[in-house]
Amino acid sequence: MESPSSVMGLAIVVAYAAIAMIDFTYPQLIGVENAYSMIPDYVNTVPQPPAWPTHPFGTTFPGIDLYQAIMAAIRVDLWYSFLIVLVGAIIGITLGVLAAYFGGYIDELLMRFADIFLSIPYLPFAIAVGFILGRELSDVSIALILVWWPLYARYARGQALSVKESAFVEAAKASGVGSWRIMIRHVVPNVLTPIFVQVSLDLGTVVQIFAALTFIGFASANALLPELGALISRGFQYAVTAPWVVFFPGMAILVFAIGMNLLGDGLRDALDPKYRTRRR
Amino acid sequence: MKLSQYVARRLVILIPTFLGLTLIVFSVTHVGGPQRLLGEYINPHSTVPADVQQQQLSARFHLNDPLVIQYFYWLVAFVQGDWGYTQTSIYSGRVTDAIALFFPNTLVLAILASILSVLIAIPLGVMSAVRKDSVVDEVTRVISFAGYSVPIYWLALLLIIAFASSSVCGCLNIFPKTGIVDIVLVGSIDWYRSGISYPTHVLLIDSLLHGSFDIFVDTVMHLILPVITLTYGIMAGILRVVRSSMLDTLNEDYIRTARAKGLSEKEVVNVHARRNALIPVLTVVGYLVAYLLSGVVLVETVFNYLGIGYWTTQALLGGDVGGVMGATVIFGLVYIFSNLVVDILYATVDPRIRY
Amino acid sequence: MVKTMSSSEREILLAGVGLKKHFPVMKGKWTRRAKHVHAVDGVDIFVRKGEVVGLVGESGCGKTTLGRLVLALLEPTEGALFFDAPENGTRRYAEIRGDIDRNPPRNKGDRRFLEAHSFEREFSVFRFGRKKRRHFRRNTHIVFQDPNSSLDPRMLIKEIIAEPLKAYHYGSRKEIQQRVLSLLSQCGLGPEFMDRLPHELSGGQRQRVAIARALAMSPKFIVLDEPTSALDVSVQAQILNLLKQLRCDFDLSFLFISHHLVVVRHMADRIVVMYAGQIVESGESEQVFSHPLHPYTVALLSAVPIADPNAHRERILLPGEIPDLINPPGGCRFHPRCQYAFEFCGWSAQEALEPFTTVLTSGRYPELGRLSKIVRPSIMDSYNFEIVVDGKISDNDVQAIYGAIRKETEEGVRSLSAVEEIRIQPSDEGSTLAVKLHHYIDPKLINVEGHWVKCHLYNENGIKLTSQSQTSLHGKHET
Amino acid sequence: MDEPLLKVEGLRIGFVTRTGVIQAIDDVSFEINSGETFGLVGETGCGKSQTAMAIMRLTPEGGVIENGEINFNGNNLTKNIKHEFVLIKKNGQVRLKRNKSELKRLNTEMGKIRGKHISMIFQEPMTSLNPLHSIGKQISEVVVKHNLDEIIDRILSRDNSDGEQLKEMATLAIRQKVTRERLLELARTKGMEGLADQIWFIINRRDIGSDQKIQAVSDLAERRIGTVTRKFLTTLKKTQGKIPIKYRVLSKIPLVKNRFMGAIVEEARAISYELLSLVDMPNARTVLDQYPHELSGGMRQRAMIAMSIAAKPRLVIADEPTSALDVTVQAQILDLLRDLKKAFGASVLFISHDFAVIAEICDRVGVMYAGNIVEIADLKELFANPKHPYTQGLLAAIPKYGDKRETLLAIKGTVPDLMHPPEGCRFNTRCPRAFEKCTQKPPWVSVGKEHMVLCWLFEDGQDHVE
Repeated sequence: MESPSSVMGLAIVVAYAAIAMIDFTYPQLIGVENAYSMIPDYVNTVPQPPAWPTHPFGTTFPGIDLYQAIMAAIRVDLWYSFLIVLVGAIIGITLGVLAAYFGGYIDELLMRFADIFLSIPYLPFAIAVGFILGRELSDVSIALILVWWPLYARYARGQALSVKESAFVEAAKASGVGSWRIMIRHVVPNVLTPIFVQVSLDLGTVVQIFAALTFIGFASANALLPELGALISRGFQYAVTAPWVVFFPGMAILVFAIGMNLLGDGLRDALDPKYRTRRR
Repeated sequence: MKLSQYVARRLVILIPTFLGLTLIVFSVTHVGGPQRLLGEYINPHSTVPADVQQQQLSARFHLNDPLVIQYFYWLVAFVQGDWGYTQTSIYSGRVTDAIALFFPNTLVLAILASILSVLIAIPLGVMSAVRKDSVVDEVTRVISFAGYSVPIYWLALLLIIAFASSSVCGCLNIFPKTGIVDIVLVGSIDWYRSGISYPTHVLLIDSLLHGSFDIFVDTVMHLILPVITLTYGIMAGILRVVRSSMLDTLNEDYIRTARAKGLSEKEVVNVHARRNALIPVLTVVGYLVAYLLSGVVLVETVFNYLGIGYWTTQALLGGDVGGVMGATVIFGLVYIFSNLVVDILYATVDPRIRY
Repeated sequence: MVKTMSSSEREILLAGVGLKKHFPVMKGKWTRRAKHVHAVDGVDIFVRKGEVVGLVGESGCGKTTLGRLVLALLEPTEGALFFDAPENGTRRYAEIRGDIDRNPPRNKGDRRFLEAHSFEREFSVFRFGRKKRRHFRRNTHIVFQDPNSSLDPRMLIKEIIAEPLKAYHYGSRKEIQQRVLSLLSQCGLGPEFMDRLPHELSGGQRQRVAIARALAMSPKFIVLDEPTSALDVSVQAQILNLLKQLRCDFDLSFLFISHHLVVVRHMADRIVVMYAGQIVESGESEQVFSHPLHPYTVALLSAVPIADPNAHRERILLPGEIPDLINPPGGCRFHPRCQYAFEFCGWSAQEALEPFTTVLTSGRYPELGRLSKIVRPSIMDSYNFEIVVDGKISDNDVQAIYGAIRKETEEGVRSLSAVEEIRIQPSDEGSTLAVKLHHYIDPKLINVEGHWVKCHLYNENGIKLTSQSQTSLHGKHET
Repeated sequence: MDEPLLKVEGLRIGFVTRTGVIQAIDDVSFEINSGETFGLVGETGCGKSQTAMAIMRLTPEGGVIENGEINFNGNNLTKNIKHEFVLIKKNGQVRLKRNKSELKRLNTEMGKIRGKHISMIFQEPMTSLNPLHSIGKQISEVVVKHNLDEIIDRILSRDNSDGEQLKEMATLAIRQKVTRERLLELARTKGMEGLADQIWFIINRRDIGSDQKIQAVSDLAERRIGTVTRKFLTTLKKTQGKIPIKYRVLSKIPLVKNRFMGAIVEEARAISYELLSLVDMPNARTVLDQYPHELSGGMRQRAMIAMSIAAKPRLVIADEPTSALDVTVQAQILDLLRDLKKAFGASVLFISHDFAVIAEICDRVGVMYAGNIVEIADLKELFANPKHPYTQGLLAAIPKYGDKRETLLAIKGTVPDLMHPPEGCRFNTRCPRAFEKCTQKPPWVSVGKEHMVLCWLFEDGQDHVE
């Protein structure tokens, strides 16, 4: 955890979190006038190049200040991604641990059920689900939760099973601890740690995919909602004539993803015994 | 037990998964209710009023029966290859025809990308693991890191800006922006009808078969940017896995043994480490395929590349049932079977697995 | 001192009767084919109050599984477990079981069955309900081999030790605190360890913590599963001393599982030797060590290295290794490696065919030279196999074969001792040697010279049989 | 015993971690004479395995030989360790930087020694064998690597041997039970010394009768090779295994390759088979094509041993070879090692934590504690009167076979943390007889014939009394 790269990752993530928080409380602090909807300037709808201090990142169609839009969008993306991973993880862990706990048919059933969700690559799957539900951001989130929980379920189940076999669980059993209590006191805590790492690794990915979905046309329902992917698709036609309209929003995603990945790697190295140096 | 039996058993195990897939697809088509489903069948110019038409059609398609029955009818039709119609900005007609048109293109893109990425990623990953913390390693890690952090569609856009337009520099405006081939070239050619080339449906091959190299070259030019984008994305993933797996392998006891035998580092890596390191890589290929196919959707969308991915996004926007359904099915099948292949491969290369 | 007190008159605390545990094995990733590892296969074991029973055997002989069974941490495939049950009742039950084995009843309604079942239903731990089980658990505990994995890495030492106390609602937080402190000090650890995590402790200290946890509810019976195997010699001594101390402080009963015979001898009053899932010998530790009876025990003891360069004793090197327990050898499971094994020890056609053919082909016996062209050997059933040899065979050839076989047997190819008779059958491509083997008999645990042995070399009267008397006694003759 | 085969002097090994350097080995010196078995005994983390790896020059990542000299059979294995690495210290953190070119040179040099002159047997036969390679492949690998010339000799001299000669040689050999040497010169007179080993192996087989043996020997002459192969091999023999330019390409092309390499691979396989039967591997023929996971622990260890003797090394390092095995199997393996040692006359460095095993097999013993050798003595001497308090403590701590003691004498405390070892004698924290002087670095004292001890108690040669 003390490696410079992971520290940098932490810094990036903290910065983004800070932006999101500020944007949530006092958007004016970072010069965002309206945090909930982008303000078009219909006087000059053509994208303008970056100009300090008025439009540090330039503007995009229809005359929206990119800087403000991105700042606001960061809050939206972070919030939804976090929601997706969290809910997905909770569902996954619960079902995975239950499967491991009961074993037998319930286990089979749950895992087969999870397999169904894993039978289609995540993006097409999300599209399909979105097609059913609708194209609001909330629908996108649900779609992605559906994509994500089976992964956590599998992972959690695997971890739980290995912990269940470990000697200290057997010792607890011999100590007269009830099997349910064993699950709560021993198995779950020992499962959570690796899952936590996984979550932090996924958060970066989820932000990407979330934006990707909005890019291919989800959430076009309310056009002026600040969202990074939507911003890029908004600038799509202007990409060649006015590169900045796609460049800056993409940058925002890229940097966050990098930060999250760095942090995740750091965490894994710190928590994974395999990476600890062993001598005999 | 013989391999054939193993394969058979795996196929049997696929059945529930496949049924699950059909369930999802079924819900895609039927949750929207009859209006959405029958949109393409209703003829606005007919004398019969629309709602009446819908009544008749609903009856014809058993849409008034309980869902279970509907599912059954649908499944039968589905298995018989009657997949309904699609109506999107890029294609309207039978879903099956659309697939015949789009799938080959997607396949070309995906296969090229995966081959390329494997060819690059494996040697690079092995090398960076062997020369841990060297400059090579550092560079490789940065590359792979950027690779799985970058939004792939954004990368595609940047490439277009850089190499398919003069916005950076006129001299770099080398490649065509979008599409699979310049329509002007294929406009009046007998073996290229309504977007489908014959006999193989793969323009890349057909153009060579008919010896028209200009078309071939043009197709290649159209392929380069999408392939690069996709390759980079997947390559990064493989690179990362290969490297870490190779590092683990190099810490194994049998590597120590190999060194104690007096083998040179080269022999140790080539004979003892590499194969062992690549086997665990196979286990994550599933995720990589998922990534690949998802990437295909985005890349195709950005490059307006006439493939399943582009089709499905268009269908999504246009609220077209057939397109989404067809694409979902295809992606699902490809994904399932690629995983099957990986499992079988895994069982054959590793003597420890008694299948 | 506990060891000096003859433990035989103390009453039985725990008794397992006819314990069996067969683990299903998945052959491969996807198959659910029913194959079983016969980890423990029909074991009777008992532990008296305040007694240390040493359970020895090589890895994979099922001693660990047995350890789990007697704590009901595993559900057995078969068998009953009695804890603090009326002693004569238990004895009676064991008798009935043995009787049933010897001559199985025709119908389910057999009187012995009913009696046995009623007793089981009342006293067998495996039949207990939740409440009675709790009581049983409360009085038993276990200490594992590897102290690193047997303590939850993310729990404080005090939490670990307090766990059983909490589970049985020992008392208020304060009382529990007190108890933990006293336990720590009993196990030679200071109060400063209370708030540490396992990985901050050395192996020895961790094992002390594990022991403290085992003692928490002051149980009567503790299973020690290789408690010192993961530790260094100097630390091992500390732990062994501690265990001895505790044992006579609290008059505990131990089941001391170990592959390290010298340690077991140091600790145990009584020894139980397991091989391939069965008990081959058991008895007072001194007796078993000073004159072992079962060939396996003899070999095992002779194989133990002695930390004394001047000690010289002839060593019996066992051929081969422990059989796989998925399909264990018939009869006495030790017979394939036993140097005394004879015709009734459990030889099957599969085992005898190969050496038999080598006798013909090896060319050690010129007189058999013309039989060395074997067309095709084939196994009929587990007692018969045939070998087709081209050319005509006469009776003197057969006699010659008998001779060769006898010679080979004496030279140590014991499987050939099982050959009962060889018949000649003319057949189209040459002539067939039809070889018939003796039917084998499963050995029973019998009392010999004050300890129990499971081996055909000894008969019910505890007389060691010589090779001749073996055959004569069973009223059979090699031709 | 004029010149010792292996001579380790003042060996110091440090393990570089972020926070500092761990003194895993500190000033270790010992000798191994040719033909003797030297035992290193000590508890976990005392550095016995590290010493072994240092001799192989295979110290694991992060470990460096800071000081000392290792001499093997006249050549110095630690020529310029000073240049192999540098320690970069900055703001409290230590980083290790190795000298790449130096490392390359070292590995090329050691490559000629590892496996050929010094070979190794490891503790975990399961993890120490490559799971994806058949046993045969893993053994023949060594043979081809180190004994290529022997292989070629065998093929060629078999090629121009003649059945009749072989036959009479075999009959002679069998009738008068000749020794290996005798057979060798017999073969030399007939000009087929290359075959001596193979014949020797055949006439020593247990599974077949003498006539078959003779038959088998004379059959050797039947196995001929093509002219192309012969030419290739003869040139290869001239160039000592370096593939000449004109063949370099050909010997890479798959199918064509076999014309050249096929014979060698075949022979290596045959030799591997002989080795396996030499270590009493049950049905060796099939084992050749089996994978490690298909064998039992004992068989794996036998395969390991076969591999280690493949190149007839001068020194075999056995690192806890029996610790993972059961008692009965352990007995088999120890027995095997004893026999092989007799047969090959190699020296053995036997590492174990178990005094009993050491007592079974060693001639001389060094006792290690926390990175030091604290006592070296002849086996009997050591057990008869151990001098160092630690040795005494250990011996007292083992439950003896059939001793009636109720409580064992345990050594109090635990092994010190080597990041900051205690001042002076590293045992002084646990030593029952420690006194003020023990905080200074103890001297090596000779307390009898070939009996050295690292302790202040014996400063003037005999036990000094407080």
